[in-house]
Amino acid sequence: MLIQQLVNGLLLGTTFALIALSFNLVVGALDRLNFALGETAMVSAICGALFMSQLDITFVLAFLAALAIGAVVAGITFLLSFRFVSAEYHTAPILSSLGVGLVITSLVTRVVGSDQRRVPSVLEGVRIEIGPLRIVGDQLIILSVAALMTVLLYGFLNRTPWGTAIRGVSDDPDMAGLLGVPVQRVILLTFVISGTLAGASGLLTGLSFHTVSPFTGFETTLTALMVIVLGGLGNITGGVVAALMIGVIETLTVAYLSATYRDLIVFLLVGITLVARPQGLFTRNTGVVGRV
Amino acid sequence: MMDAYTEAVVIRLGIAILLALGYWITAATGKFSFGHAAFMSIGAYTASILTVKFDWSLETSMLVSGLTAAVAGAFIGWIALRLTILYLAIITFAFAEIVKILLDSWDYAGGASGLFGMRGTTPQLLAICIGVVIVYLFFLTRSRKGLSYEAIREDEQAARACGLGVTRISVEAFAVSAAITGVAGALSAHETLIITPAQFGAPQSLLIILFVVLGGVQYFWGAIVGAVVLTMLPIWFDFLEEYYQITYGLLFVALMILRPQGIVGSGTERRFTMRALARLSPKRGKADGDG
Amino acid sequence: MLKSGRHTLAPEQPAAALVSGTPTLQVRDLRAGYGRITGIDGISLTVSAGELVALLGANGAGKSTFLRAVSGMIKPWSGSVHLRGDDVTGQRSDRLVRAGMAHVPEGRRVLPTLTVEENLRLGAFARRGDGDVDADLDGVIARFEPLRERRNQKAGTLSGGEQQMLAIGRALMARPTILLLDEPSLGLSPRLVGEVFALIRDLASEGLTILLVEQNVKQGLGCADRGYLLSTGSVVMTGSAKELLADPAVVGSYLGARGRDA
Amino acid sequence: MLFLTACGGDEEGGDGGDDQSDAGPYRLGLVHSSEGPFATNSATMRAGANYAVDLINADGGVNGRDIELVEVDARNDPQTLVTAIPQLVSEDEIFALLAPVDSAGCEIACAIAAELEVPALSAGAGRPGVLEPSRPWSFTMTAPDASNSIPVLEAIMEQESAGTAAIIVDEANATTQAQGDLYREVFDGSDVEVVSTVTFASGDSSFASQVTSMAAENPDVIALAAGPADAARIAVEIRSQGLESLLIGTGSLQAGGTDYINGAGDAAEGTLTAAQFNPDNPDEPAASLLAQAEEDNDLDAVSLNFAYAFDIVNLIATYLTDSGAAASPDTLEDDRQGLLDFLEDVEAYEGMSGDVTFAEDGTGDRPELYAVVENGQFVISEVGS
Repeated sequence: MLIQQLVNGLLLGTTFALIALSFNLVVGALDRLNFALGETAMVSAICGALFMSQLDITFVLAFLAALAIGAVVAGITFLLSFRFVSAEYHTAPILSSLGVGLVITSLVTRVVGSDQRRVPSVLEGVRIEIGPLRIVGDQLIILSVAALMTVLLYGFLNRTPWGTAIRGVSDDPDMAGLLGVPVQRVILLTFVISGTLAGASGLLTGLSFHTVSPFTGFETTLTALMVIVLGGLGNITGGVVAALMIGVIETLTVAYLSATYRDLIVFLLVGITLVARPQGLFTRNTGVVGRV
Repeated sequence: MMDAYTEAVVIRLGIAILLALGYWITAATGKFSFGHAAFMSIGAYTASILTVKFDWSLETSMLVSGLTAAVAGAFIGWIALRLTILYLAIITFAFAEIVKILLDSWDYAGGASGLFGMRGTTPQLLAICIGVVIVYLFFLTRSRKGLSYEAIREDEQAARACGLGVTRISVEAFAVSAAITGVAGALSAHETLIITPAQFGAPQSLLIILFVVLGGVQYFWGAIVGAVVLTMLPIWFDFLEEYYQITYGLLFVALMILRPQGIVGSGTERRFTMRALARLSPKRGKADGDG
Repeated sequence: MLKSGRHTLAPEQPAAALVSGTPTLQVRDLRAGYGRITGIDGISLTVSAGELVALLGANGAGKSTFLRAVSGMIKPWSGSVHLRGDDVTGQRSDRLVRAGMAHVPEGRRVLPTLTVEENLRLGAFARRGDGDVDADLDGVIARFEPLRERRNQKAGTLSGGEQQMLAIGRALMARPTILLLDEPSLGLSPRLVGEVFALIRDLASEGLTILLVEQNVKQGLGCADRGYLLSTGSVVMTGSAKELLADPAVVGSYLGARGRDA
Repeated sequence: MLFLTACGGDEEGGDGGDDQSDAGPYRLGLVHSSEGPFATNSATMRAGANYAVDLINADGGVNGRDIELVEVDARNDPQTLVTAIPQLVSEDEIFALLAPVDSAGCEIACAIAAELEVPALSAGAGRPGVLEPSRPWSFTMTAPDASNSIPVLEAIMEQESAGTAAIIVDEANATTQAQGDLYREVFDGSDVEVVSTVTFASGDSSFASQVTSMAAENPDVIALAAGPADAARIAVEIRSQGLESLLIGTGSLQAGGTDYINGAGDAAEGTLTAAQFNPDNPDEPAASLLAQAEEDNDLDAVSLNFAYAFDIVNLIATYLTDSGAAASPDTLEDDRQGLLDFLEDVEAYEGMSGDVTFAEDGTGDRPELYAVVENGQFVISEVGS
């Protein structure tokens, strides 16, 4: 059973990893957190779920729709909460993006109601058994799509001019501008990609939990926050590793201790890490820590 | 005599003002806590246990709850205030969640279903508390210590370079802030009649921050303005019904673009000069001492 | 444009500009600063095609503020900047790069988590789709040999001298009409300082238009055609390098004070 | 005023004898919530109460006076209640209060109403002890899980001849914790061995870990001590991991049935729960009231909160008619006390939700039914049938 629980933990971790990637991209681009990303994931997931159950479209199409919705919502968030907000006030984009999150949640409950929505299974009945290990169809989809998205993101960031530009802006936005990189456009692109990842994470999480509720947005943001702080702010790889770690820790706590202590243990872990090693477990550059 | 409604509104307003003033003290040093609801719940539970289970008077319990919250505030401040804004935010937030989880599983205090049977908050009692805090703030903002708060808020590096004990000053401000928040929590518990851990979650912490950010951190009376506006908005805008949340969210987006410094305050022009900071330096000759 | 395999730096000059003598960079009465503090107070300056002009002055004279205002990093308060006759006052840096201005800021500022090659390629970001980028990359690496073996190494791990090479090489990748260099010798060992100035002279002799900002008056004038001397935000003296070096006032107040400035 | 009454009289003549038509309408307060997880239940409750008021007013009102609902949106924020209830009482001078349907809101609203000595009735709050701070001023139409569900679930255990069971419970939530204790009592009483107890946190992320732990023991029965939304996700996870245990729930799972069935889909099929409300009640007058309500409101089935709210309004109207209470500022105090006495003793009232009576602690006395999910619907039966 331990092996099965470890696999459960890793699966949980992969959904955390996507949303952590999403947050870390924005941290890299702007040294700021977009507190509406949890709601962005939620609205993408709800729309995806509704498309699948009401319009009867396939998972692939619903997934692409969720990505597009995430991208659009994140783009709008950038314009509302970051582009025209003075950089001098550190709390301003935090509160502003929290406001956007509030609006998203409220609009969703207004338009589609406050009920949770079912996310239909994709590969129903598919079950792979390897020794004591059992992996069902949905889990297979989650694992492979999350892995694919991560690989695509790494490829994009490391192998394309725009990806290099994103990393350049994340290192030093002024210098990137002096090299001819259109910084504001690159930041908008970063938000759009981050929204795409949030959308993917939202629908895959929905698939893993079988439903989505309009009230999970803020919770998602909190989980992501814990993950990226543990992994080192803005550290893309650190975030992925920390996500898998937290997934496993949460799962094992629930399985062998009690769900009541799950959050307690995660919070303590993050708290102790911050005090003992403020740059996170795997820091990329300590500069970010000082700037955010 | 006030009718029940007026009294309820006055008390709610008073508690909001007390919370805002308490928070302003730490915000004045540039340290934003995202878990002040924890100090509220510590105060609320301390006072409620004393009045309900031990039959203490509300006044005495209130003082004890302020003290308890101050101790908790000093502890968290000592751990977290050396870190940057975001990390302070996360530590304080995690602390609030941990307090909530612990209260949820504390059977003596009623666990998740909470405590009830508290009563006794009066407008007079609140007026006295607010009066005391305002007098304290009046003298604080005109003192050397008040100036050092401003110095730390505007430029912590420079303040440190001038030899200010930044950590000690911030921790002290944080503890006083927690104490006032704890007293506000105690008074709030004795008005709401029932307290549950769920009432002191992230939304409550956020509301307290909003009081101060909306009002502006420059002057303490800005916090009062913020508290009054945010408490009265839901009452004034009752007609918005289900569109209230949307309006509320958009209001914040607009405010952060148009007046990120809050309703009160002069904005980007820094009133604070480094010359004033130099006056603060205990040893003038050692202006660029330990960095 | 490419001369027999050797990478050239002089970009195509519009025929009209050469004929009519329109300066490559013309700055008129530029004022700028931070907050309410004035950094530069009405500076005018001209750099003609193929010239190497030095902007000299002590620490805090406003040299960097001037460059930042010219290259769009801060918005000027008043005055104008013309690049090859076009008004580019207050434009964003990335537009200016596309218009032909490359700025190597003080402290080199290589992008530390990007590899050397990525830094160089990012220098040509505005030229994406232009097939010559690979050729130029080879050209820059040929010029700065030590970068060749560090091509796939993170730029943050390079030594100070190597970072300076990278910063200049990266600016060349944009095929600039004019190169703005801010204190390229800062923080380098004397031997490396000599190498950097030799490199600047080379670039100038290949026809590249350069505006060099230097604290070290002697070194700066040593390689420049003309010079401007800056003090507390204004131009106090201008002339050819030879004239300035011969001027007793310059010798007295700058060259004599060299020890303090450097 | 007189003219207006004359116009109103066109619809239906006054009630004759006790005509108080120039005294203005009887006002009842109603607290709903447009935000939060109980927004749907709250909207249903609001619809039921308004439907009842419309029917009564169309029929000439009570003692010749209309009933008016003064509604307040609490937006799921307990702080709002602290001012909203006093406002209803001192500004709007309400006679009685329809309290929030959710337990957390009900607990505070009822306590404040009790402080102001105003009777409060909830159409849904069922958490154990929810009325404790506000008795004797408060009532809830719902029967608490413990009294209602234990006998039903014991009967189900016997009928299914179960041997082993697992419980999944949120220990940090008062409602689900009480459900967990309830299951333990049921299993104790029916000689079923509890082979696994796993915990979760409400609104929890994944249930994979909990279900894996339970699957290791392969129990005959899995007891869901969870809100309907969480229960739905647990059910889907159980089925997707290939576990075929019987799922059981308490009465509150059936009460929130739409959420459970919508969330769980096919995985909900076969779930057995205790139940206290039958939307297809064949007995009169419930049967015709339900049929009429379905037709008038274009509903597939009347839900619990709707029927309970409908009955609350009619209970109050019955008291007002029977006593002829004027509920004017001078008599308000006595009349409110009168309503309490009436509610304590009510016996013969037959409403949309069946026979209405209240226990000593103010909770509803409800029939012991059980429900099984068939084709995406809860089908109600009586125990033993």
